[in-house]
Amino acid sequence: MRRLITATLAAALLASTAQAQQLNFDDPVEFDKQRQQLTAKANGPEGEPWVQYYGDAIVDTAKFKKDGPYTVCFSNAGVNNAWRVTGWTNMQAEVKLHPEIKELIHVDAEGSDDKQIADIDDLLNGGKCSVLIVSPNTTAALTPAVEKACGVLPVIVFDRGVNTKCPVTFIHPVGGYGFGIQAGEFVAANAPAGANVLLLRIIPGVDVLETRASAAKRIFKEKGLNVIGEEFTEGDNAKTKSIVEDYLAKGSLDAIWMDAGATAVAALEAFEDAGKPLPIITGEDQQDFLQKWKAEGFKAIAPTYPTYQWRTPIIAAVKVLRGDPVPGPEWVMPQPAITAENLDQYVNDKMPPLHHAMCGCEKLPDYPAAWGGK
Amino acid sequence: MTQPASMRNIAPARRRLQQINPVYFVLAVLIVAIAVSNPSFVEPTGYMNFLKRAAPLAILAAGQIYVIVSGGFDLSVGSLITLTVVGSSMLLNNNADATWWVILVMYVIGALVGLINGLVVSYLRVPSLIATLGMMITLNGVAFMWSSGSPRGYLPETFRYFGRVNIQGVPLIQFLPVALIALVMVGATFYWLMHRTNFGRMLHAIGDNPRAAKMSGVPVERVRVLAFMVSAFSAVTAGILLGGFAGVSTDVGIGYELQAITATVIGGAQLLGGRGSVPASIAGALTLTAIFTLLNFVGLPKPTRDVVQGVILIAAVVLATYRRNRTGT
Amino acid sequence: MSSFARYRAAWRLERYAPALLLGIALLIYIAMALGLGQTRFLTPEAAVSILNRSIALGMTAVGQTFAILVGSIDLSVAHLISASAVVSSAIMDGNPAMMLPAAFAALALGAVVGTLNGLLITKLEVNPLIATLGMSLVIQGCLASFYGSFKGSVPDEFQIFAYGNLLGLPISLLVLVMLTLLAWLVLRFTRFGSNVYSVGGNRDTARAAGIKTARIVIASHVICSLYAALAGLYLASRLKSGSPWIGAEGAYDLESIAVVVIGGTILSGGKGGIWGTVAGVIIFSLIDSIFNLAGVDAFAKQVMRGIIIVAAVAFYAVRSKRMAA
Amino acid sequence: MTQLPIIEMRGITKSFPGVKALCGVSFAAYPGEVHALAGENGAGKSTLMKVLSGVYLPNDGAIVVAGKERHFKHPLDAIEAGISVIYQEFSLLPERTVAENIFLGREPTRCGIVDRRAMETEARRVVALFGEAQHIEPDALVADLDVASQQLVEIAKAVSLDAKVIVMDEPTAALNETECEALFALVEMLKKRGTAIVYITHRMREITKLADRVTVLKDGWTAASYDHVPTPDTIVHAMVGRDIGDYYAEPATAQEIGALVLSVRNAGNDQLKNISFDIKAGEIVGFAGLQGAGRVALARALFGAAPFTKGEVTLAGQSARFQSPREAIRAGVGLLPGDRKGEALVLMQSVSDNGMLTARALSNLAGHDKATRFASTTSMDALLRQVDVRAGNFSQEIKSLSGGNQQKTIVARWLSLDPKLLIFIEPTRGIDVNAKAGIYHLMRELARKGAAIMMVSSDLPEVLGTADRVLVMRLGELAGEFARGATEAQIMLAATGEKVGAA
Repeated sequence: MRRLITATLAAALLASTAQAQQLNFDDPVEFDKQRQQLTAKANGPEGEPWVQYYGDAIVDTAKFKKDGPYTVCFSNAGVNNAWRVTGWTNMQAEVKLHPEIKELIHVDAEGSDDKQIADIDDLLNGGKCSVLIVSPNTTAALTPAVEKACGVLPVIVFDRGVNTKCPVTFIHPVGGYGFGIQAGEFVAANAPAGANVLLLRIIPGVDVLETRASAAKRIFKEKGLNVIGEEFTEGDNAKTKSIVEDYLAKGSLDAIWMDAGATAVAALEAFEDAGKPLPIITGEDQQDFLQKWKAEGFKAIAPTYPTYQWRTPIIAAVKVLRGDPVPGPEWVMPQPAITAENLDQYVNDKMPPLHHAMCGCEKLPDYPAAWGGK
Repeated sequence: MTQPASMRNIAPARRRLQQINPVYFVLAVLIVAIAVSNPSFVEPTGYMNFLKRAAPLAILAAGQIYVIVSGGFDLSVGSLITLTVVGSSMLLNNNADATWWVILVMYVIGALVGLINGLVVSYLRVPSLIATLGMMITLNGVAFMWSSGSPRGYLPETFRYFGRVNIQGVPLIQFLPVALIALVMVGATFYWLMHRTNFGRMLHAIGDNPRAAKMSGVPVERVRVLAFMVSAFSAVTAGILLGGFAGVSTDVGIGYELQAITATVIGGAQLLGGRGSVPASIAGALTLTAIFTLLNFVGLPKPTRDVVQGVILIAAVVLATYRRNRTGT
Repeated sequence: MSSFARYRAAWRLERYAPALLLGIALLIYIAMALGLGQTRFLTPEAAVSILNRSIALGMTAVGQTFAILVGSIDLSVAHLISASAVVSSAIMDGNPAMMLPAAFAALALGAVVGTLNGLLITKLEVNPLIATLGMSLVIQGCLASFYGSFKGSVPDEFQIFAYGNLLGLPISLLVLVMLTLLAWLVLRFTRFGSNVYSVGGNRDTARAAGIKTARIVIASHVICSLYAALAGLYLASRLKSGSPWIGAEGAYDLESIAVVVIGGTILSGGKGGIWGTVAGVIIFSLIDSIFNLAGVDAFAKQVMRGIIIVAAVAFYAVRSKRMAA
Repeated sequence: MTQLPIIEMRGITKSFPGVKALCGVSFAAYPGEVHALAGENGAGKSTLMKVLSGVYLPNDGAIVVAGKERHFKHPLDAIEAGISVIYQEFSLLPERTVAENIFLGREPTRCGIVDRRAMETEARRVVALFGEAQHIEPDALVADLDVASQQLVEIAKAVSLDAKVIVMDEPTAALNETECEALFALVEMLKKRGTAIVYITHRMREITKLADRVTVLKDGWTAASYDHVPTPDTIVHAMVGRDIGDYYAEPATAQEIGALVLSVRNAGNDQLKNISFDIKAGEIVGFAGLQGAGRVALARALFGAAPFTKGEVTLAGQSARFQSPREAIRAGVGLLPGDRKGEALVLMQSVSDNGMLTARALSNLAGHDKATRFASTTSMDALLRQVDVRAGNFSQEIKSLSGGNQQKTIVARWLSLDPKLLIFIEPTRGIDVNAKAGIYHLMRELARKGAAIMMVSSDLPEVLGTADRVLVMRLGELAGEFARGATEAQIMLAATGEKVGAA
């Protein structure tokens, strides 16, 4: 009996604290800011979005000036998905453009916060690094480790951020709301009012994905679209296909909105296999999706979370070590979407299916072989 | 003479009913429940899609039961599925002509993996849980190394045929998924091998009591190695179907090892060996898939599905233990 | 055989095998550091940093040792770690005053999970793999439905646990050492410890000797879960907040089992000990460091890891006459 | 005696699925007395003691301790009531030390810390009670001890418990003469302290020497109960229930003994040395000796389970130093192990599957399981009926059969292969009397059909009654050969190498 009471108490505890804690992923201010940035004109050379930036906040880096050659250290959250593989290849190629970089030390946290904290510690203890680049596995968890590193050497953070302003700069594209807005507005513009939209999400709880979803839902609500479901696919093709099949069995689907496009082709195949016309769909810049889009010509948009952002930290690192100013403390770069109009620029059947087309890598050394292309 | 009186008095029909594995009743109930909650399920598209989707797990469970009956576990099947899909995409690179030899290469790799698992367990005496855990980690690494992190080739339609295509114009049922044909063929072969050959009996014997089996002349090591090879064969087959169903991705196989073991347990298999059936394991896999489908139709979120799967897993074992204790066997 | 020989405690290789493996790993590490001219990886600070890599794994593995020694196994630790981290950080929510209640809640959660595991295994006779796997799914599900993401935050005072130093050593490492010593004391010097070995060695014999075997199994699972809950608290402190996937992300379930068996504790129970597990944890950290030193990429690292786990266990198993399955 | 019994068991009934092991058995133990419990293997002695020690819950009956009825739900209850049992199959943990085993589950503690010094001191003290010759270090691992020393640890465990009742289940089975004498002295000492001793044995000499009362069990019933020690003949009659004469089968006649089947010359391995002997077709050769004398090792060596490393072995003229059981079986050797549950039966499988096991093992793996090269399910059914396996049907799990029927199934397993040499180890262990006679006759029948039979048994009367020739082993060597008609005394002498006054 006593055990029972304890168990009930623990469950109640779980439930009550859960109620009290809801992080805010639906921030109208941030939503409007990102909506503006999407259409704003970025500073920097045209056609090279990886060095472009919004706004004019610049940080002085004279105090980091140092003679070369440099050892660049990179604590990577992981190379556990195709997006990160493309990005990591970009970064390695970018290093080749900078003879002043003697060595790139890369430690892979294999998707574990705990390991990444230890990795950063190791890099600091190693004492070889001229600069530290961090792609944090999660924002909150890596904050203390990054704070510690800031005290020792210049730190550049990109992709996901950290909850501290101590890094020299934080490089990232417009953001989750922007992605959600691009995809959401496309669906809203093309689907009739009251159309059935299925939201396919990867997993709950990841901040960048949550903001994408909240932005889209806000738009769908404004437009009066009927969101008939919000399902989590875990990025798994088979699960995605099964989920869509089940929805098709239950009724009609007009549009599919995805918070990440990795499994877009699987979702489309469910329609094909059921003998239904392809829906309006939002994907991402993965080659398999772009090629299918080109071949079938359905209504689609591919907002991107561009992998060219992996080039920027290296560029920034060299600037910082030379003492040149860089955009900061936030370096917000453009986040273009692929549309039917510019699709042809990005489709390339020589590239592997999971290659992310918005890589800005076409002129980098060893392209396309290093990216797996022919 | 040794039969308790109560057993003798039960009418034959009822006794036979008691002997039927409860997994079949559970499956039947679930199917009815799905049909009620979603009437379109009784149409060919409904149930055929269901079977097509369940086929890889069912085949995997039918292979896993070989290792379970022999007294071990095979945790490496999930990674082997991943390796099959990634490896095929690397070798094929959208070249349809290569389909057949690539499939052959995959089966050779599978046979090798099963062989190594079996040899490590038999001759190095490493518990299968650890041996196949090591293999799982290793194969995952191999798949990633091979593809440098993301697969670099497409799977041509000839390869995807097995997992994706429905043969149209079949009388009565309109269409027939190739995956279902694969399931029936593999299921029938595995059933025969497990329940109609000396090998199957040897498998039960070594899982039941390896020392007695050895002393009775059973080639324990050879049988055990073969069990792991059958399991690996099923994993490659499941990989081909999954790759066909959903295309290239790097994490296709994740979690399948535990699902396959769960399916065999729901099918009444005795962990640590000696008892288990291929059809019941397939039924276990269908049951598991049916539960997920039903929860999906009812609209329960994934967290609830995890809880339900956990509870069902434990309940299946409790029920089996209870039945065994009650019948005194 | 007709007269009693004078039997003394014989020297047995198995007893020193973990130390031997550890020695080999250490040698490779030192050789690599010297070979690469990276002597600063041989300083005491480097040693501390290597040990500091595996605090959470160490805590979990010490607990797992109890479960395995008693002849059981616990696959639910990974998600329990997440649950403990999330619950504690949600309760604290940045408020230093809530530190004790939060820690207490996490430990209570661990105790409940451990008790349930133990009851399932002893009273309902569910195979421990299945029981704890089922429990793991249930925790995962509950966690995901109550908490989608990072929850709460840990006050700075609590972060001392993970980041503070005492006498020049990280507090977390000192805590791990204390927890390990405690576990060793319990196993070596208490009747309960002896009973854990007895029940793991042969449950029937233990029962016949008057040991309440069910209680021992349940208590071992409670200890295992408590250590996992502590690992969760540590991770909450280290990550500043609890994430519902932190346990699964570190694969603490399978890793802790691997570490325990690499340390020479046999999977069927009754033989082995805490120091073997400690050796196993350090070996794992060393492997990590060696790979980092050598610049091996993560994928090759995985391949080697898998092979090392099997090879280490084969090292013990091949000499035993037991048939494996 | 006017004293009250320390414990009294009244009308104990215990049944297992398929078997009724005890039927209304009553039993009492008085302080300062040795109560001998006699009976054939399988008579229910061990089951009775397991009920007494709380391992089994009886289906019916009562246990009264010091005038109060008790229900032992757990062995702990029995231990707390002052009952301590030394089991026949050892209940030691091989990976723990001697001291740890002696104090299993009741380690002395000081402030919650196990007092190892006290444990070792007490262990040393108890072991010292056995005399100077028996010296075991308390910190030795049990796995490192030989069988006799392990037995000693068992006894030490019970003695150190200071129990009011100590049950000894065939404690001398593994002991030599000196050790036996030490044990008897120990028993006398315990008696003087007022301990009640329940002494299970089937050796008449020990009963005559030690006992104050005797109870004889047979097939789960109390066959006889005496407040004094009757003559050995009376006890034996009560145990066996019929005359020895028709219990065993007829010996082989000169004509029935045929060609040489097995020939062993100077064979040995780490447990055996310099073994040479022959067995002819139609002959049953018994192997006697103390536990650990090498009889089982010899059987396992012949069968390839623990192969010879030197010497020559031929089977029907062919070289036959087998490296695995499978090789031996292929060449025509069969073995019925003494540990039936551990080494012969696959308990979850059916009677039929157990019978077919070896026939299937030797056949093509992909072949049909119902019709192998050696047997089909139909022919196996016939065989099972022929050896008189009694089961509801042959597709039921063998677990639910009695020991005798299980053993007969194993006999049928080998019959299907028509072996040239069949090795029986403890063929009647745990089998009831009627089934025993059946096994003896089966063995003889097999021999008549031309098989050579090797029988290893610790049951001396059984060896003498069944074998045509008896070989005695001691310390891994052959120590004597006796033709039919030898006495137990002669054989014990050869087995122990000492002067013995066996019953």
